[in-house]
Amino acid sequence: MEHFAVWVAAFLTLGIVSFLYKDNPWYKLSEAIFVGISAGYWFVVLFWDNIYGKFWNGIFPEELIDSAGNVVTREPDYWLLVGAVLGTLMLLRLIPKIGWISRWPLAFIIGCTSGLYLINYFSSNMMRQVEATIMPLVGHWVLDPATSQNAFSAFSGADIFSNLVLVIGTFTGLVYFYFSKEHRGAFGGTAKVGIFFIMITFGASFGYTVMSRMSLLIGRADFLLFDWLGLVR
Amino acid sequence: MNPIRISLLNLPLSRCLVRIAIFSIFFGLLSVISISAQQSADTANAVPDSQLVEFALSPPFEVSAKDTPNDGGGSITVIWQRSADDLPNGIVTEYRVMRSNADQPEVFAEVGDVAAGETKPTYRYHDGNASDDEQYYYKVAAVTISGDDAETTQEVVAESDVTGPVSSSAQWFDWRRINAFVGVLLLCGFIMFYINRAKAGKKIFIRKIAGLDAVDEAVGRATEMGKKIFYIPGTQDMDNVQTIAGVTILGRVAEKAAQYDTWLEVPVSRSLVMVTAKEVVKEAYAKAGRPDAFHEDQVHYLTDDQFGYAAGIDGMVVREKPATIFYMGAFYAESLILAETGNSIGAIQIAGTGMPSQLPFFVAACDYTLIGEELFAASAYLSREPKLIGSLKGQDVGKGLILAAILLGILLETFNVWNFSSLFSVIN
Amino acid sequence: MRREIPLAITGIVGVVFVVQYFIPHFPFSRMNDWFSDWFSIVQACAIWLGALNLLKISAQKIAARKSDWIYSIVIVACFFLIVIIGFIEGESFRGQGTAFSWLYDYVYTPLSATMFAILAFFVASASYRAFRARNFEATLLLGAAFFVMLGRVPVGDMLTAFLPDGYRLSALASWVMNFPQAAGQRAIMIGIALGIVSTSLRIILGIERSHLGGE
Amino acid sequence: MLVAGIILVLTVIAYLAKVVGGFEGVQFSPTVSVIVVILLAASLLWILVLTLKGRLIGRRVVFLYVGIAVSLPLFMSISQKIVISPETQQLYDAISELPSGAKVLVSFDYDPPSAPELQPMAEAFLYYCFTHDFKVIVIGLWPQGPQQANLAIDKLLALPEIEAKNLQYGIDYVNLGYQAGNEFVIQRMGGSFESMFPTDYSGHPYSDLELVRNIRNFSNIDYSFNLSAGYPGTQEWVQVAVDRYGLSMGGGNTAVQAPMMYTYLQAGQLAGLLGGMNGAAEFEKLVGREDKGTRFMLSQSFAHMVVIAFILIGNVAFIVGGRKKKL
Repeated sequence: MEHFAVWVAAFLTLGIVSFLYKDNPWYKLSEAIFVGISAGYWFVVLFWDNIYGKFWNGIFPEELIDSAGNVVTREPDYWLLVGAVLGTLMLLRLIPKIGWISRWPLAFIIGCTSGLYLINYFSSNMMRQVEATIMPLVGHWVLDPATSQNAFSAFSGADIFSNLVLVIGTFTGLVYFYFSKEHRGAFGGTAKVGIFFIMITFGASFGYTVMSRMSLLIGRADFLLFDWLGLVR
Repeated sequence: MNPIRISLLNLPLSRCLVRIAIFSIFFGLLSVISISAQQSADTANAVPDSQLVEFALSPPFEVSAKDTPNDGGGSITVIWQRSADDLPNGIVTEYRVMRSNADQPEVFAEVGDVAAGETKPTYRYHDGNASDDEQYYYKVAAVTISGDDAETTQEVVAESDVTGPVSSSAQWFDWRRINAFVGVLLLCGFIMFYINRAKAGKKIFIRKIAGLDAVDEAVGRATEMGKKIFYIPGTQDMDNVQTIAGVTILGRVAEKAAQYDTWLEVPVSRSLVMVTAKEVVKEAYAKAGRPDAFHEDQVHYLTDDQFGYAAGIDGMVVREKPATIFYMGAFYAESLILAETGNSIGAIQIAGTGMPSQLPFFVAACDYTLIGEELFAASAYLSREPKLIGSLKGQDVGKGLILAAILLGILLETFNVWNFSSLFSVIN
Repeated sequence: MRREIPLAITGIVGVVFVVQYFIPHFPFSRMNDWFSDWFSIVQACAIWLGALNLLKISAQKIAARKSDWIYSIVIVACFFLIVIIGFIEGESFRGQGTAFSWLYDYVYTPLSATMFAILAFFVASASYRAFRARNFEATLLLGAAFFVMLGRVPVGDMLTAFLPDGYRLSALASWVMNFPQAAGQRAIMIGIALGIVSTSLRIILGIERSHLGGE
Repeated sequence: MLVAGIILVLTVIAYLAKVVGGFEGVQFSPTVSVIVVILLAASLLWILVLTLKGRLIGRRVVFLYVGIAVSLPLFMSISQKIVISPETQQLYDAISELPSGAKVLVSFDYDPPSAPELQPMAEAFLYYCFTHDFKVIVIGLWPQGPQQANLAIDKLLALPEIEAKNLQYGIDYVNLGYQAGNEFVIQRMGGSFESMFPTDYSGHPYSDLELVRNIRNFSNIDYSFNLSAGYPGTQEWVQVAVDRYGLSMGGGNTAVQAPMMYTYLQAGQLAGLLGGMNGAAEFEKLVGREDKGTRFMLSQSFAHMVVIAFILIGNVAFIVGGRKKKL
């Protein structure tokens, strides 16, 4: 069985890799297996984890026995029934005549999502990023214990430069996203600097990810050459 | 009926008492044996008994307890000053917070512990197991533990005075979030103001967005070549705003496809997205006056799996060779797999996402990319509806305020006038 | 009515979910958790719709003997194989030694790991094609990628060993990541936040409503 | 079809050689390795010459070279100078201060796709623990984590120097398995391990395991190490276990995640960090057991060089092509 298993894994691995050369029956077979197995996988997992694990066990909590041998009972969480109602309304789509009712749970989900994202992105992404951008540029003011007055301690030239880069980059980058003003003149120039920063951002994070992606491939090569064929010592 | 439990040990009280009894007998015997052994072995250099088994420990003081502010109830904050023996590298190992009910004020049970050795003299503990309609008393004990595991542990405890009664309650507004509240009101106010202005007929200028101007061309090209258009609304579910944005843009694209009479195919990876996308495409075809041209199977589901979906799309792309592919929504690592395959068959590709980590890959592999905020502006831009355009203007005013705040804040902080950034701090 | 009710639901629910952030009191305090619970239940119900759709499309292909119909049979067979096993094995389907975990380990894992791994090839071909000094912007993109890529492997520091410590490629790469890269990232993130606020507001106000379909 | 057939025949031969013939694999001697590297470089130069002449290569050639750059180094025995970074050194220093018998908690928060980067770290870390007689407690916040831990442990136990120690499950190491609940698991472990892990991975009750019987919570743990590929991971461990319960902790992260961890490192919340394949290779060097991390690192360097070479070739083509042709 172990031999069979490693051959199955290797067969599918090579099937996917063969796509790089061109589309072929081997890839088509691997792809079909992948789509079928993964669709079924999530179907099963969502059923057992969400419907059984979360909903059923939430409404009819199992009695647990702790290490001391006592029975621990949990309160049923009837709020989960709302989810079940929404889910059932969703499934009404299968009946064409009243399928339109499924728009209600959809409207509900879209409303929740919009509300949650509105406030979460405002508070964490926007406020936090603005907070991080506002900083003293050239030095700190630190409390001097001797005189109990604020004394100025300057940053090094390199730090000042780095801070300036950070602030200018954020500022001009935001100007680039301005929609209601034509990008011309001094404004256009600022937006242009902004796009330069955005390009550096893209280049750097692209280059950064290369390392992780390569290690994934190394892992697969090791599986094929070492675990499967044993060509590598 | 549950027996009373000592929460930390998770044992019923009765068993705890039995354990304590066993322990005390054990330690009692142990200390008697060890003391007598010591005494007989080392009578000349005897050490006073008190130093061997116990020593005085100073308790924490100024213990106070109050309802935790800005919360949903069920929590009491206990605050105390450190014990005199808890200095950096002092002998106190931890503090134990103990609580009793108003029914039995003398019976204290441990509710939590805090590691000692902080640099600040004031400690606080949030007791999150309070019930809002009960009164409680608290005291805090400084504890010194020696020994490594349960059998050899020796504890010396010094308890503070009792404080109370106190009870917890829930509040109706979180005052720490007032800055976010004002900010959201302002921003939403601006957006709504400009929506109304646009509704009233005021013209608003919007700059060109290259990726969106290319939509017509891309749809037109597919028509000329007699090939399909693929639209991929991201790989996340409807609980992500980016997916919702992707689906609304789908509506605009579908309208154009219906006008041009080009086959638009939407393979999706989430069932809820499938349901929504079907509604959207159907409506778009109706709007374009071509309800008959809509086909149920234009929108279809593949698999929820990230890479299973990518494998499926790759296969469809190389076999059916669409002329145009749109990627609009939330993407993860699959972005480059999809975009490179699309690129290899020479399709025109227009992408848009609010996932900063995936933007570089779309930029590298697609003809046009909507960067972050441009994705969210796309639906308004494509529809040219005044109300939607108005919201873009409102957004820009918000942006202007942020830019001004950044400049002002940096000036104020550089010259040490005011810690401006604290206005934007978020407490979670 | 088919349009008004959903619009009203979206609007009311949207406002409630914005407001819950500011109200620590029950029931607002628990709404976040509820939504994630409810959503996961709806999701698990909706996947039936998706699965039926997948089976329907595959069945149509098989019935019409469209090109590659044989692979549609494979999709359907694999789907039923894992679903039947998953339901027979019950709650503990993930346990050691189950047929489900065999399929996971030897079919699902190699497939997804390989699909993930071929990204390495695509990363290479995309950088070969896209990183060209066409204009100033593209040169910046290229330059940043180049330095960060070199700075992340030992070779980078070996090439710049003549420079003092702290000025070698790895230090340069981390400076680029920490300052210019972070600045651009911040502008993008603030922009995205504004875009999301505006989009959500349009949906809550019912101005953007194409997702709700027609009459 | 023909190609597939040839591949099949060759792989069957190789497999049979391994299983039946006991073939142990090949390794290039340093001379051969250098020759291979030179050949590789020469072929890249040739491509450059072709490009200069105006003949452009397609993406399949790029794919081929990436494949070669990743696979060939696995056969090579060139030693690459690996410089130990301060964060890796810090991790090593932290664990070398622990006395023998110290209790070490290792949380496996990743799944098979991230194994190439994290598994070498896991093996090197556990190797150090086992050779220095630390008591190891394994848990997982990702469902696949404990399985990855068992793979690493089984591999290490088969090594002669560890086999000689005759380590016992339940006394020298335990695997408490997976528990759902993300950071809440960490939080509740702060109160009691047993409440979160009533049984171990294979179902033995907590109190039957001699190693953990007397371990109540984080205060009984001397050091902990977290292998993380995302959420939940090092960030959650730092926020809960380190900040609230004062656990001493080191992290092993994928390269994508590592940069975010530097802030924790600087603030002293993390005692040591291994980042990506690089970190794994450095740590292996310190521990004195150079294995996959080090071997993989050679592939990593080669792959980067190949990508960079193709970027250069692409730009040469662009400049020679008069900056006009659409490539």
